[in-house]
Amino acid sequence: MRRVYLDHGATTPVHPEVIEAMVACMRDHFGNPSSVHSFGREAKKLLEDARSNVAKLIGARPEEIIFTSGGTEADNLAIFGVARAMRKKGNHIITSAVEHHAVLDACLALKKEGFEITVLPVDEYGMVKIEDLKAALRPETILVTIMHANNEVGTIQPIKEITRIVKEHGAIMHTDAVQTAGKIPVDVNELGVDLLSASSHKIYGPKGVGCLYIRKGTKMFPLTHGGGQERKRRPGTENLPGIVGFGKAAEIMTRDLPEETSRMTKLRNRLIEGFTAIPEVKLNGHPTDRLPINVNVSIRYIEGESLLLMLDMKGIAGSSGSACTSGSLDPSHVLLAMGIPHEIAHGSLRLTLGRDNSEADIDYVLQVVPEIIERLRAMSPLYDR
Amino acid sequence: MRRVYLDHGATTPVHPEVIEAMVACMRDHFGNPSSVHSFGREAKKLLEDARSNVAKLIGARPEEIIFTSGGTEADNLAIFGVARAMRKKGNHIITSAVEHHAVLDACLALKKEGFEITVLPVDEYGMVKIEDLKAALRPETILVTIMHANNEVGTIQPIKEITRIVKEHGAIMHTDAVQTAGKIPVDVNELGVDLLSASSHKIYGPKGVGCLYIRKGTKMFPLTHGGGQERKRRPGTENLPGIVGFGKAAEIMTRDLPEETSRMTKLRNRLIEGFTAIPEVKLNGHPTDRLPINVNVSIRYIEGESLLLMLDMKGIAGSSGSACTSGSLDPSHVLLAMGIPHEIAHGSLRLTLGRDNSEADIDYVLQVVPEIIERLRAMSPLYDR
Amino acid sequence: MYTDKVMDHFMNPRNVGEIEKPSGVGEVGNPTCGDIMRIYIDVEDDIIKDVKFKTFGCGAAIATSSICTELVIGKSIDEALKLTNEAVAEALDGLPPQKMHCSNLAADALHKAIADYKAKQEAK
Amino acid sequence: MYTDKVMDHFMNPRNVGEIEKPSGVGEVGNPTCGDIMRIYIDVEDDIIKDVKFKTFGCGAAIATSSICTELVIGKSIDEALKLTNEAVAEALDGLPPQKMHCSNLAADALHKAIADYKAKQEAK
Ligand SMILES: Cc1ncc(COP(=O)(O)O)c(C=O)c1O
Ligand SMILES: Cc1ncc(COP(=O)(O)O)c(C=O)c1O
Ligand code: FES
Ligand code: FES
Repeated sequence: MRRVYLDHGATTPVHPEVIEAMVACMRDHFGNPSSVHSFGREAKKLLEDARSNVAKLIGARPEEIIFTSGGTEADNLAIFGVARAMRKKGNHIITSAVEHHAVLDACLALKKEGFEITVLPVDEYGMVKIEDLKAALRPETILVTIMHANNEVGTIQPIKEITRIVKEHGAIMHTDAVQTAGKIPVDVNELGVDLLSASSHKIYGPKGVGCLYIRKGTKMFPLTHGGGQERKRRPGTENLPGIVGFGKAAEIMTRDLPEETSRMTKLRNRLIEGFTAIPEVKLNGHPTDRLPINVNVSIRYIEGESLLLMLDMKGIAGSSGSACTSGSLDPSHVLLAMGIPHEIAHGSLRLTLGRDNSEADIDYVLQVVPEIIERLRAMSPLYDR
Repeated sequence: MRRVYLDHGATTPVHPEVIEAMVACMRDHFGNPSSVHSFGREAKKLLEDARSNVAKLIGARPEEIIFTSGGTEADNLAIFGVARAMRKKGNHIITSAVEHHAVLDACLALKKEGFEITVLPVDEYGMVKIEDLKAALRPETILVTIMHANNEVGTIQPIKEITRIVKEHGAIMHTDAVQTAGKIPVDVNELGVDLLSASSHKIYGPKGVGCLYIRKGTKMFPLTHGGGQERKRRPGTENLPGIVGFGKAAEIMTRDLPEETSRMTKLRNRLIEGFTAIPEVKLNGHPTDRLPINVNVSIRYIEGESLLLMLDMKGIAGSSGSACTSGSLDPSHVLLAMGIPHEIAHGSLRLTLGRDNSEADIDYVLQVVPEIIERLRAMSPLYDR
Repeated sequence: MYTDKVMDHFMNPRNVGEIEKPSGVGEVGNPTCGDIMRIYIDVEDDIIKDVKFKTFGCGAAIATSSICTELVIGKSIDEALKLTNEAVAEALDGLPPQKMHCSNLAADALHKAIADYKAKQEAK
Repeated sequence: MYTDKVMDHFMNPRNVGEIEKPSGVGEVGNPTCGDIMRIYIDVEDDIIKDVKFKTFGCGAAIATSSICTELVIGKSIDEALKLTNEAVAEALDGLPPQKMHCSNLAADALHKAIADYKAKQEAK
């Protein structure tokens, strides 16, 4: 059976060159980067080469990159780190209603520690409104954390403009760029942010590694304590094979970005056109300010999981809401925040493109999907007519 | 040049079967374990198989294993997790003076949050005394965290007895088994502990992955927040290749443990005999209750780093104190806690054996080392005679 | 995630549809997730002659709907009333823990349809 | 970690040893790490004719000791007094940041030896 993976927003296949680099690292340079001897020094060199490559991907300097165990830890490190270091200055944090749970839940946990959290609403496209941000800023605001692009609906936020306002106000700006770094141009200086999270497994690197960009001079506490690794901001023996893989992935993404972006955009637009031609199917997210890999549609009268299962039987892998929350029963908090009613949010489908997708994959999907939708609608008590 | 790696206490080479398993995972089963589709389900299966293998290594049930990014995170999760969850019950924590920095520094950080920390002293062999523990326990003691075996001097603590006392007292018992799980028999039920940390890269698995065993019913808070992975105790997309590698390593260690233990013990004893035959060289740590892989000696009149560098020029990789602290200038806190004077602690050498070491390696070391010691002593102003 | 039996009933659901002039109809929404099931029964001499369903819900919801119809066709309404959620889940060789709540949908809707039938009988 | 020049001076240190009847001796302990260096000088007409050292310390300590002796042999004591830690580190093509403190050892011990020589001269 043909297998078409369209869930690159959840995770990506590991690039063969990445696997190769990781194997070489594990086979030939297994030392502990903290060790004095030659095994250690070789490992250290690999670590620093990877750091340079990741820094380059986002226009940062290597010494501003702290490796973490993924996007989730990077988000938590940024938010808890700043909150605990800046507590004396203020206790107010601003975020948005469409953030990933790694950001939202970290903010909620801080609420229990006495911080005040403002969750900015979004418009029907999932976009934060600048006026809302301006109105929310207070003298005691220490941190604003708003994602670069949304993982579910692909909407890209105006981070540059947001950051300008936040910095003028004197607060620290963090952005979760897990869905953008490596997929669209990301430059920390162009954006102006103080902190930026990225993750390896969304860009053909291995799972379990990510990074936090920390602009020089940004005060923050570590989340964990121990050895002095990562400038004491993130202790523990470094995940060297993972970091080497991330570095290689970053190198490949930096190289291929322009070409892949335009290829993805074309495939994406074909999918969007195909889906929205089906009656009562609506695109979610911004029509133009959206990730080149992201398609998200609401298909009325149909429930998401059963749709995914039917697609899966045809070899097509998609998602409904984000993968991390697929264990949960609530419809996507992102779609609800955009004002989409409960049962329509329940019937959303996210297809996210990647390097391995071809025009033929799109043909196949557009051929298979209408039948499936018809079958499920025929079973639906909401589709009485 | 012959290269002899004798720093397995810092990290180990990755076993070829482990690399193979990781490559297969990355190449063929790259899905996100949380995803509904077949790619996700395949990944989920690998994740759970690995969990079973790791559970088996320490006699636990799979659902009691939480994967982390390493031993450091496991230690921090255990200590912060229990402290924050049990704060209402009490604010007293007991640890020992010879713990790894991941434990010691986590405890120190809690001190700043208002917890009281008792640091138990150790005897000349690095052993905690039961009377000291008994005297330190208070009604408000919520957690005792004492390592299973020390990473620097290899001394194995009487965890079973310690745990019995701690449990009778009604406190939670954590042990850092990073240096024992996979190297000597470890069984969570035999030991009786509530929490136990282990790390993959010390047992021929990849760096950047570890686990915390959490006995069913143990109350604790997570360190980070986000998706619902690892029973909400450790969110973030799972480090699948790392976890699969850890699982494979655990499987191999479970299989080879008895044989390797006796082989290591023989090599270790030869090294100890050879070193202690050199004048003014003394074994550190317990003579019998010690890790089969660990040799730690103090070589008077010599400083550790220059010894390591000379060994390195001869292809021999060892360490002086733990690798994580090699960036620091202080002599090992472990040796100091054992009552060894500053300048003797400064001249300590740790050689830690592994699967790749042979009798011939030991021959080579014992041939090369005396010359090096002589050379350095000839340079030393302390060696006037 | 799902057993083969669940997947079979999901991919080839039995008795999907409506009954033109049903003896009773029951519709429930699942309080946990908001999913919806409607069931139609055709009863003759207190024996369930035919059952049809329509479900808006997850894979487990569709599979439990399907097996539920199979389990009660030919049964008396008293027997059908004894059908429990557990029995439905068991007939599918089990459901994942987080999906146990889905099995409520079918039995509840069936019981509601029977109640509807009884109410109509009494009204006669 | 270390430059080739550091490693060369570490592996083949110049002027290790003692001088039988030195014109001056200086010994310092490094306040940062506790390492120790002792330097012997042989001075004739205020010119440093010979220098020997003994060091208990890290690779950087041994290498800086070694290069320091090379830098001052043949120099006048006034010139030798101008030798700075930075100059020593530079002569080794640099030291890693966390090892800069090690370079203090050599210059400090040398200055102490010169002071010892001067004190002895005055005592005569
Ligand atoms: C926007 C966003 N932030 C954070 C994360 C978490 O990253 P990771 O899976 O590396 O923990 C994800 C993906 O799961 C994401 O899409
Ligand atoms: C006793 C002990 N605990 C904790 C750790 C930390 O584990 P990891 O390197 O996986 O973070 C180590 C090793 O560095 C160790 O030896
Ligand atoms: S999740 Fe709603 S019925 Fe299964
Ligand atoms: S660390 Fe002591 S002199 Fe270098």
